[in-house]
Amino acid sequence: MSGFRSVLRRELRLALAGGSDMLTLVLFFVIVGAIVPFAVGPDRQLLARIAPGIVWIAAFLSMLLGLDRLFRPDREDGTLTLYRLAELPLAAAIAAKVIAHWLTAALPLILASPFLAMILAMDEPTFWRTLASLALGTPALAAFGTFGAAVTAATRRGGLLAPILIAPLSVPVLIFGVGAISPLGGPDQAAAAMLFLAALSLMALALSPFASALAIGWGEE
Amino acid sequence: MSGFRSVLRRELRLALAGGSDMLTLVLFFVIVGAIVPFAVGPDRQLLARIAPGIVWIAAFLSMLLGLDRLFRPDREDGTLTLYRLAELPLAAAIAAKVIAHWLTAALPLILASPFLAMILAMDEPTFWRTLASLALGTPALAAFGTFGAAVTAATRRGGLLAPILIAPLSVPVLIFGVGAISPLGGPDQAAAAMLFLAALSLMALALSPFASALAIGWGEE
Amino acid sequence: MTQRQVFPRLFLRTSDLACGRGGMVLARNLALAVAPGTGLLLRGPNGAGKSTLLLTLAGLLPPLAGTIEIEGHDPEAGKILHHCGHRNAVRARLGVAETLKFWAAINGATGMPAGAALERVGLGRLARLDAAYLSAGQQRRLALARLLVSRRPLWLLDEPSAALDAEGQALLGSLLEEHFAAGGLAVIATHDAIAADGLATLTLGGAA
Amino acid sequence: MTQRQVFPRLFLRTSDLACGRGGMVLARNLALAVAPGTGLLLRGPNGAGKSTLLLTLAGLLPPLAGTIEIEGHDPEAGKILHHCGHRNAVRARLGVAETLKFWAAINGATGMPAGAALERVGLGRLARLDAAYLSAGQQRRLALARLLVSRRPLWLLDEPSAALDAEGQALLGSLLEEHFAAGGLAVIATHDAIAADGLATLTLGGAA
Amino acid sequence: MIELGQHAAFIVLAYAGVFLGVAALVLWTVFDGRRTSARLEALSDPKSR
Amino acid sequence: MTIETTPKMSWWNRLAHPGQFMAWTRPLIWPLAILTLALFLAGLWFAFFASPADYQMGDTVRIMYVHVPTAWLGQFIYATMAVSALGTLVWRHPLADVSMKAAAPMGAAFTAMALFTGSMWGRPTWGTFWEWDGRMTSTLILLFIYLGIVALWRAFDDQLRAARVVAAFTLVGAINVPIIKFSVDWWSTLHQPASVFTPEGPKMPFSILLPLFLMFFAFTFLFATLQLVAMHTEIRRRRVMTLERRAARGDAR
Ligand code: HEM
Ligand SMILES: Nc1ncnc2c1ncn2[C@@H]1O[C@H](COP(=O)(O)OP(=O)(O)OP(=O)(O)O)[C@@H](O)[C@H]1O
Ligand SMILES: Nc1ncnc2c1ncn2[C@@H]1O[C@H](COP(=O)(O)OP(=O)(O)OP(=O)(O)O)[C@@H](O)[C@H]1O
Ligand SMILES: [Mg+2]
Ligand SMILES: [Mg+2]
Repeated sequence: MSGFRSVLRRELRLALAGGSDMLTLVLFFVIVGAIVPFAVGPDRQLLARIAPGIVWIAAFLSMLLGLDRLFRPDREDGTLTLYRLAELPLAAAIAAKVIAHWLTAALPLILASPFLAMILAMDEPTFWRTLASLALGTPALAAFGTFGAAVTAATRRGGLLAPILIAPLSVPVLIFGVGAISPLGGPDQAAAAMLFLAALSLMALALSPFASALAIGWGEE
Repeated sequence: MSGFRSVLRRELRLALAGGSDMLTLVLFFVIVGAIVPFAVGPDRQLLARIAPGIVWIAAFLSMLLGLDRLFRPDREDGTLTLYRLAELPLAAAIAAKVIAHWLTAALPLILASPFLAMILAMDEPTFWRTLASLALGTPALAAFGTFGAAVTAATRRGGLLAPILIAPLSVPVLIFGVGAISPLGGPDQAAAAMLFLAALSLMALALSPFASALAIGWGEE
Repeated sequence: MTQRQVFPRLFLRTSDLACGRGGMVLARNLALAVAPGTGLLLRGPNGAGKSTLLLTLAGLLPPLAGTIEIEGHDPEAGKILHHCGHRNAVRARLGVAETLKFWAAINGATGMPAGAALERVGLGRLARLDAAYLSAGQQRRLALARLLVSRRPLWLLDEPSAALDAEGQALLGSLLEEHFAAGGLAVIATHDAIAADGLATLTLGGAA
Repeated sequence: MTQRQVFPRLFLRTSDLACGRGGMVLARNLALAVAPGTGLLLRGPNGAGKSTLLLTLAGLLPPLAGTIEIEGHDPEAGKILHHCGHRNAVRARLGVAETLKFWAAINGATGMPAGAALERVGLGRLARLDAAYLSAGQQRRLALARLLVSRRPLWLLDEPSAALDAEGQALLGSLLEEHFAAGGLAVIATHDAIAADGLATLTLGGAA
Repeated sequence: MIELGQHAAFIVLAYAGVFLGVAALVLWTVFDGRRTSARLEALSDPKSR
Repeated sequence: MTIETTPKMSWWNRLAHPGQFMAWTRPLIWPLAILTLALFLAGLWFAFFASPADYQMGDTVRIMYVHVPTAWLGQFIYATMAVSALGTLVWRHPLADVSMKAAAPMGAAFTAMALFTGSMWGRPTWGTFWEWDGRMTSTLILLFIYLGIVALWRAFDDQLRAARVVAAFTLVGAINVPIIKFSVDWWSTLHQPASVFTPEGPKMPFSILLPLFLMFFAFTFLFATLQLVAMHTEIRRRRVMTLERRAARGDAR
């Protein structure tokens, strides 16, 4: 499937050539994390307690930021029309976009999370679990987000629309993402949450390209 | 200055004509706030403590997400070129844009903040201070944001510049905004923060149109 | 020039076709018939519905009534048409050759290699430039090169000659003639004269 | 037609002008001279630098060398030129008349009223339509109407006839002739023939 | 009117809120229906254009 | 196609034609409205004058008569929309998207009323207007989903194109709503073991159940009436939009 790889390469090229998008996301991720200590005060224990939640919120919001770039430029310059007439099925092109979105909007955050963990006084075991839950949960966010962007691609003004459609639907990801880290419900609860997260991600990844392709086909022009 | 009024009217028309845009913005703000408890847990005391931070981050994020539509559409369809050749000075047009941006992206948030305050278990004095700090601080965010958007619009590739420029400028707004609410450093600290916020807003509002006009003028084509 | 008749013999036929935008009918009772190796020029005043008809033929807009048939087409063989609209699908930050290779990859690289296609449309020397830096006519040429890198029998072109210089117009004509010689079909909406043989003309009616 | 010579007598003169993009010189040693009531057609192959020259004359790009002078121009009197580029500055969600009135407001409503200008370019009946629904040629007509609502002596037009139908081309010609009759100037980059008197031609050289 | 006990204010508020909500919904539905019908009438009447 | 030329028209086909649908359902509106009004009057009378205060909750139990019906409608209307969405996508029923569009703002309104009455109930019972309890929280999320759908409808210019896209989103939402409910319940039990709602349905005395049922049906019929009227309005609005576009183009054909 060289078409699939080409779409992936193109998306990555565009994200990296621009540069700023990725940097903005990471910067935003860190800012959200860093502003919380100002709000709660320097109580290390409290910070450590809410740290997993903060990291997840930061990741969640940062990923929403990048949604508009997913389809809108392609739609405006006519590339989306090309995709619809391409040999490569639209769903495959969108699958490549989901992957690229994850690579450019989630992976950098995961890489930046040690820094946040440090600011938020997270202990080491928690940090590793945070990393694992981010790695398992962000694909679901990317998949949901892609669907949201696809649904709003045909509207003339996107911007905030995709985030508000997607955020309520992604609440389970957030809940289980944090649940998989925090030791509140005991280790088996955490393990269950982790499993559930993985299941959600797999399901979302599998369905999102098709659902998005349908939405784009129905909405366009 | 009928040109100034026309730009203002056009911007408001475009923001409102979509209809959903304002609703979307307010929803986004509320959703961001409402999602935090899922991450940090529904502990009312904890929520009340971080509520100012949450409200400010939600406002910051909402305003950030709206930035892209400030100049990019105008640039892409050629309207920006028209502005540069117009009888109306570019800085005046941009001043109208700053005002419109504040009216459509900040005012609705301030109006929606009571709801957020309720679900985040904010007490009443804190709520009033939040309102005041939002009212004083968001103009600065709008002004800085406009400048950032102008720089991004002007440099087609060096988009890297924009977030790096705005982040250091807007983080102080965020920090003082939160500082003006949460009584960490005592009431006189809060008053000082409030004053600083007001000063920042005034300065930013006064300078931003000119700086943005220069940035756009320098950006070629 | 390649050997004659590389494409299967296709006929494009519509019967009783009506097309329009947003529930509004712009053209009705259209009975087009395009034979292999020929083209159809769509003419008509601004707003007559030429672009709309092309989108409908491409399957991007649903027809309001009637049918579009492509006889002799084997659905297994993949997509058969190129649509080349007002917008060139050219993105800043990607190089000229890179852009073309991307299109070749998603449409199937069944035609010329990208380098040769760029030479053919006269962009050989600009292969490595950022595609957004191209002038209006050069971007149009790049869009034409897309038709060459993936071989498809039916071309739907919307004002292909816009912004092209005299040499570009000649280029367009010769591209079309080669395409016809290979048994291809084309439907072209334009206000200019197109210098190619085998073109019939259909004029869409009147709303100014 | 209005009385002759409404504009002050202006001369557009460049001496030794060089223009280009991104450090690359596209044209050098240009000595244009456009007298009141006349126009200059810029011709040349794609990528020759016609659009670049127009942007330079408009002051939107810095000249690489040489000077642009407009003799007889009183700087107090406001902007003297209209630039009409490839893009039409037409935005979705704003009505046709509304768009035109906006331009009149920011450029100064010194010309025709908006309604009359729309009639003139043949969009009178579409005044209340969402401007993004206009077809390519109709959008171009709307952009031409912008030249009419604010009276400025120098018009810089970049492929004004793109997407215009035959009637639209005639309209463009007559708009230009009226403009010249009133003492206006124009510099026009185009690949088409323009049906107006008083046009000289400058061909820009080579890069394909 | 019956005694509503110590929390009368909340009960009254709840019912008032629901009443306002329902009233707004009903009024809007009726108004929107009337407005649309009128517009349709005006548009399909050939003389009024 | 006129009615005479159509050989046999089932009720389904009749409903499939907007004009037929309007003609067939218009006579239903007034009876429905009157029934609704009667139910409301009876329900309110029982709610305030003919039912006792609860032995536990005191008079605040009377809030239940508006709270439970609105909360029920909040969920029921989503189900209506999901079925309509299937109608749009699977059966291509021309009225399904009209129904879908008409229902969305009403769903949002009733959900908002449920939240409001719930918090009016919460203040005397728990001392706060808002508690992050599982059921309340998932109702809040439902409200967000409704408002998102309303915003999505409004973001499209072309309602016919919008219909299928919104239908796709509504269905994805419908798949998601149970997951959300489950996860929010999991989350709230994680933090606060005891649920605030004790299932007291069966234990309720008849004197409370009667007004509850009356109000329940009153609200449901209110929705049915409003939905019907709103669907008629929406059908007319589409004609208006077509005519307006045509007029804006100067009536060319
Ligand atoms: C904003 C706050 C609240 C929301 C969103 C909410 C939501 C709901 C929902 C969705 C139902 C289920 C309706 C159904 O299944 O048909 C319900 C039922 C009920 N709610 Fe609330 N509620 C809220 C506050 C309260 C409060 C404060 C109380 C009283 C202490 C309360 C008491 C009840 C009762 C008694 C029922 C019926 C239970 C049953 O039939 O099993 N609710 N509420
Ligand atoms: N999205 C839309 N919704 C409703 N009407 C539209 C839409 N897009 C275009 N139209 C209308 O359709 C008509 C035909 O447009 P089309 O682009 O097909 O014309 P055209 O023949 O290609 O004209 P041109 O020669 O100017 O390109 C125009 O009058 C326009 O107002
Ligand atoms: N931003 C830029 N940076 C560098 N080079 C550019 C830039 N924009 C355009 N160019 C180059 O400038 C040259 C001239 O472009 P220009 O648009 O002026 O041509 P033109 O004569 O208008 O052609 P056409 O007839 O196709 O419109 C092109 O070869 C293009 O590659
Ligand atoms: Mg067209
Ligand atoms: Mg050019």
